[in-house]
Amino acid sequence: MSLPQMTTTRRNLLKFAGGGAAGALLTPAPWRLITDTALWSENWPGIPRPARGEIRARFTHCTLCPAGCAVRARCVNGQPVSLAGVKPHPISHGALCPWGIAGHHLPYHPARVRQGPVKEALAAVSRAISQRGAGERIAVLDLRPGRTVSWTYRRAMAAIDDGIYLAPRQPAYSIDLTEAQTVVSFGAPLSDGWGTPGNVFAARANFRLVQIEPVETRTAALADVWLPIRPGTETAMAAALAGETTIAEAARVTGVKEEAIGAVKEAIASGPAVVLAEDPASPLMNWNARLHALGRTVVARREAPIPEAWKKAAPVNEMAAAPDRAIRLLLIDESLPGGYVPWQDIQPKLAADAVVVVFSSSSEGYARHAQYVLPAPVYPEAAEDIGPAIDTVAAVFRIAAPLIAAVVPVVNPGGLVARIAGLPQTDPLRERADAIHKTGRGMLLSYADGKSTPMKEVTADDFWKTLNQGGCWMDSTGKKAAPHGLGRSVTSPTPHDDLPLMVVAAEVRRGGLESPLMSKLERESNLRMTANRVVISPADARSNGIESGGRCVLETACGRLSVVATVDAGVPAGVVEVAGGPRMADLCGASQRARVVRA
Amino acid sequence: MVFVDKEFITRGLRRSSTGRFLLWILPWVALLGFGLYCAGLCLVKGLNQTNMDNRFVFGLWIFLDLTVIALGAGAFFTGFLLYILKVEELRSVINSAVVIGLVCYSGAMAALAVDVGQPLRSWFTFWYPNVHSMLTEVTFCISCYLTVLLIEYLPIVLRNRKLHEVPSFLVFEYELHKVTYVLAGVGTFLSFFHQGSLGGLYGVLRGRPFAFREGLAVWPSTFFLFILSAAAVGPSFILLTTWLVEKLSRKRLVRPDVFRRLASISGLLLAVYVLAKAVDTLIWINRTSPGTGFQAWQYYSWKPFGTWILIAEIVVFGLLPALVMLTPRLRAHTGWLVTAAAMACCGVALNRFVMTVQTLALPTLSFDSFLSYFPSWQEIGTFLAVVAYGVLVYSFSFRYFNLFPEERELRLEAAAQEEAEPALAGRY
Amino acid sequence: MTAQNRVARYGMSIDIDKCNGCGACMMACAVENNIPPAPEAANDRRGVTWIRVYKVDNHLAYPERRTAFVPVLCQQCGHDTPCVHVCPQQAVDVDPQTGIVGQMPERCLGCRYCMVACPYHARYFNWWDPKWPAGMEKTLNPDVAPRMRGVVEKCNFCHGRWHAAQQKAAAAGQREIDAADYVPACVEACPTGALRFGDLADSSTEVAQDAARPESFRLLEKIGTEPKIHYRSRRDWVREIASAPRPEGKDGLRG
Amino acid sequence: MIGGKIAFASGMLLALAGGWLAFPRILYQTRPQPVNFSHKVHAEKAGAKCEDCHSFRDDGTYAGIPTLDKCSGCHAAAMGTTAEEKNFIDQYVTPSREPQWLSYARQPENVYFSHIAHVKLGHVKCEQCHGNEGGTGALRPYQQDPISGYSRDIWGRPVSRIALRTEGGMKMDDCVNCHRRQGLEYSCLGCHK
Repeated sequence: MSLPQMTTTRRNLLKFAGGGAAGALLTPAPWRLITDTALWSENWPGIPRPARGEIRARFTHCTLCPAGCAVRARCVNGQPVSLAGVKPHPISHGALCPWGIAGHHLPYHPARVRQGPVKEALAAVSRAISQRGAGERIAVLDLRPGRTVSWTYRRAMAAIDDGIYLAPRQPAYSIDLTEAQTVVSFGAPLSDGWGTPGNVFAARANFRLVQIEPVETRTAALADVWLPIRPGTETAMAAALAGETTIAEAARVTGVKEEAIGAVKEAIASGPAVVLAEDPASPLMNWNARLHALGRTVVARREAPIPEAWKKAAPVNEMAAAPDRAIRLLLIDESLPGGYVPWQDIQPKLAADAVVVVFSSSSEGYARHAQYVLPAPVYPEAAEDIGPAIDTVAAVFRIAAPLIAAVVPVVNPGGLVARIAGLPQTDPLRERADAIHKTGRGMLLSYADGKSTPMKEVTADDFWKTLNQGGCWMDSTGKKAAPHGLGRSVTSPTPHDDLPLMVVAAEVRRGGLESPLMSKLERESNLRMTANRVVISPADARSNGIESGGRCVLETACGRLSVVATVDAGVPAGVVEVAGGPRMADLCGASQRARVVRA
Repeated sequence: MVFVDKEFITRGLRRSSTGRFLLWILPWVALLGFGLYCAGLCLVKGLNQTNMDNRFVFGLWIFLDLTVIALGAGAFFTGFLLYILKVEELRSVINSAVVIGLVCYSGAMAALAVDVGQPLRSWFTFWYPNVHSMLTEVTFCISCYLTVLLIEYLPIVLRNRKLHEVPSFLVFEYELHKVTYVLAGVGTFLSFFHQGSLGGLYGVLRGRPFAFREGLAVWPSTFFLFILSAAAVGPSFILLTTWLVEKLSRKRLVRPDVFRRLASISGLLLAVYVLAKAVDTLIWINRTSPGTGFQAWQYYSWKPFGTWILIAEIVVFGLLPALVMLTPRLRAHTGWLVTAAAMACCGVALNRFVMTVQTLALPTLSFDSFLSYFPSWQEIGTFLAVVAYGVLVYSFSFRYFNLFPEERELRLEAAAQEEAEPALAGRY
Repeated sequence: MTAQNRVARYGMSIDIDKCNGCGACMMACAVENNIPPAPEAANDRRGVTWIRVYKVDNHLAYPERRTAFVPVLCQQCGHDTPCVHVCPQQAVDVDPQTGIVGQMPERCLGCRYCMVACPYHARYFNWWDPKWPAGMEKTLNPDVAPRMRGVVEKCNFCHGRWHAAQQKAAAAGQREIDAADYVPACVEACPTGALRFGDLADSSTEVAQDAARPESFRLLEKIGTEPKIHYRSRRDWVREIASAPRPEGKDGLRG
Repeated sequence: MIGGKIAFASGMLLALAGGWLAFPRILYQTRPQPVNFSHKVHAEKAGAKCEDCHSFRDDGTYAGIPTLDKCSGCHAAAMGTTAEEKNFIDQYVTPSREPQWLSYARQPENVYFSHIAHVKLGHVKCEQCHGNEGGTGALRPYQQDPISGYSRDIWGRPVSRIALRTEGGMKMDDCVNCHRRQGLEYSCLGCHK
């Protein structure tokens, strides 16, 4: 065909297209499509739509630590969407810690233990019980003693012969901060996780806080006086403050200026004072006797009454009390994080073919060592109660009523152990509530209306109802009694010359799951240390050729951990700051010495 | 029908064989391909592909945009000189200038489209404009000016040998010619504005005392400094590119006096700019910055941004090239010219770098830290895509369109000597 | 709700001497405002924390080193608010009734110019698509719309709570909200009582009185943006953080 | 050259026809409502007012489309003889299965709209925004824009939005127009969340 024709047809085609384009612009179509694509970007795939519905407040108690703060949950169609404290609460004063505030995320944590070999575990348990040899023991390790379920364990261990109930040492006393004018704290993290946050902050205005510890923790930063002592010289400082040695001597050993020590000594003498220690069982606590704090600031720990039938319970033992290589079956209740017992303290107690079962929601703690990990309910799924915190004077009874049903198939540790021991399947919480009600003592505080009524005017059923719908029983603070034991002598860690650094936990870290949102405090800001970080002084960094942000290895007598180092002139030479937690506990063990080397 | 490459090449111009041309563009096409992949990643997976962060929210791309737009200013300014001020010599580079302008501006727009987090919403700026925002001013002016450039580019395309055969195109091109002056005028107006607003972009940042400047009326001093600097380096960049093309194609494209003219214009404006910039800097050091509680010396105590950067910007890459281009004796040597032009371009690039990167690196809160940033490979890839795109568009334009009207007669003149020695075949 | 409403100037007062840096405010904020947990690749420069507690020190070495915790959120600038006039498409505005600086993620095109303009680094960009662990999206707050990738967001004094208060007032046939009904999540969550919230325009409120205290200060006051967050501390070195940075002896934030 | 003009015109006509006639039909997906519900019958026979079923909660939040228990309050057993009612009882009331109603007026997630503020403080009638929904004898099919995911009612029936009645659309413009008229327009956050 000839060129001109071809071009004309092609040109007409172009013209047609041009006309089409021009016409299209005169219709709503193109404009609407442009708008729609922009609208599509408002809810393109992956953006969730929050559920709508009726919004109601529900109440419970936080079980993430022994403080057991009262919680008001904002629920949409029953599902908690945010947590807050309960303002009128006499102990927690409406305060929650960052962990507590995001507690309702735990059931959905991606790292949660979602299933476990329940059948196999039960088989192994019964095998271990039936086939155990002479002198071999059945043991329960309860990381959160003082709960009602703890009594179930003790009863179970009493019912089984050779049963033994183990728990991390609990202080036999509680502290009444309102009575103190000066608080001398040897590393007790008063403003970062010690006792009940709300209670501490409420009392804080009325006492002078003297913080004595090697590094500037959150507590030291807010203390009236911070004595930055050389690590491991607490006893020397205490001796000087108690007048046993000269101030000059203490200054030499601890590295703190004489006048600073003198000033603190005067402050202590000037009025009622109390001494607190990071380890509640530290011998430093015994000094309180000489400060006349016993029965006043340091009082006997009180627990809520229990049914008569429960009195026949196994005694509370520490790990050390268990005979070596004797435990054939060890059931560990790690459902609520508590005082972690380092694994190297447990291992020697286990028999050769011991069976270790752990009830936990996290694979971080003992799950790393046990044969059987059974998924336990997490807050706020479990119906629990919380033992008295170290700073509550009167006995209290409060229930963490479940806010949601367990989102994964879980086993109830208490129920399981009771079944193993052949205890009657009852509801211990209800039994105890009734026992408390029978005494007729104390008051019942209901959170919904903030009213508190004397127990005498409450029926057993109303009591139980209120406890579950947000309420708390508080015993009348009768006459305060002096506690029995305080501290006990501890073997001071043997110094390793090859491990020059002292490990100091700058962060309070309990084991167990944390809300995924903790990334806000750990990775998205520099507020809290992540478990894989250490902080060392420029001097130590130089001597080991480590620069800030560099990868390195934390070595201890028990092992190694790959970490990222931060170099900070605020850290004293000879100290390595770490974030606490089970891993760190296992790594450091009793001797808190370590070495940081380049990876 | 088969595509006959030669049919499209302007009569009387020598261009390299199709094979050699393909060989030349191949690497650039490859680069473009890689760059487009990078850009695609950023669009599909989001800007987490870059190394920008909440403090370094602007990075390589904004620096690129500011720089290429400054360098592309040659287009409007040459047009302005030629059509409004009637500087006739420049007719021989105006086409090339238009292409460069087009390349720079369209490239910048493309980069911006990747740089924003929600490209699908870009049109909001036109639909819900915030008239107080310098960025609105920039967006409007740049997009308008880009259209102007496209219209200015059309006649160059239509004058192509093959397309010329279409009568209606002929008519259209003729019509376009009549409005050239209008376009030049509009283009100049728009360009002055957006070059200014680009400067204003940073000058208005009350919250960034390092960039904040007082000003005249609604515009901070940077508004005018950017216009000046852009106008100054525009001609330099034209000079530089023309020289480069001559070298690459081994052809003479313009008469030497065009170079000199460009240089003298560039030098003059650069000198004025340097003066203005110096005055502005003094006012800023002594009044503006202290007024916001920031002592100017602080900014330069954060390594590596010492005072050297200030000296480099104003003296080394500003005053020096200006003097070179203004001294007739030095101007006589192309070598000096090109070096000076190159330095001038670097100077402006450095200025844009300081305005973007240094501004963001410096902390404003006393407890915040000085930050550094290095672009990710995805960012660099996208950056290179823009460069490759520019080279390709220019290469095609140079091959098929008549970018240098004087080229033909220069060649005929050269032909005289070619009697003696055999002709050098052009690379293109 | 309507014109005859009293015009408020909501602001906050922060007692740095009380803040123990626990981070409860940051958590409460993230929970309240549907801010997703950070993906693995995120760090302190790419996270989203509408309120961020900085660890600030006196630049001295041990044992003279002293640390303070400074919560920084959108300072709700009251005078030529830097972010408002830079936004090219009116995604940022100041509510004349409350003085709250609002950011509209659905209008935002993600150019991040406002983040450059903000001297307090209180604005955050969504570098990633929002992602919650499976099931956790059940815990989202219906009063706040989740944002999408590629847009800027920031503190708006928990505006969802302001809406709720409005709604409650309307149910009671009132136009005025009850001050007790409107408290941002961070303030409600602060266990030490370091944060207080209220109407600065009303001199009887706690915040207004806090703002008037001699030890009270605002960040970068000299820039002249009239922020509505009033800090205070009895420690001299802490009050110095309000002024411009002093490079010498400056080491990076601990992390 | 005539050919050229014809080509141009025909292209234009085709595009116009497509854009104005075909486009609105193909743009939306249409889904039926689960139950053939008659507002009219309930208004006349049961004498029900809007707020009887579309009620407010104590905190002022709007309950929206009533849940099944509200319906079964009256329809535990058949009250009338219509097949629709019998069908409804068999399929939903008896097995107590919530009908999946499709809300015509559901605003985007980022919108904060307080019904009670408009009704109680603003004295706005339901019809003013929802039109005569309450008087219709049957539920019209629900139409959704598959791209934006929003109901057709938000944009309004005519795709061009030309000659739109006041209650014709529920786009931001429609809200703003009314608020502007009464000087009640303050900031984005006033109506966005």
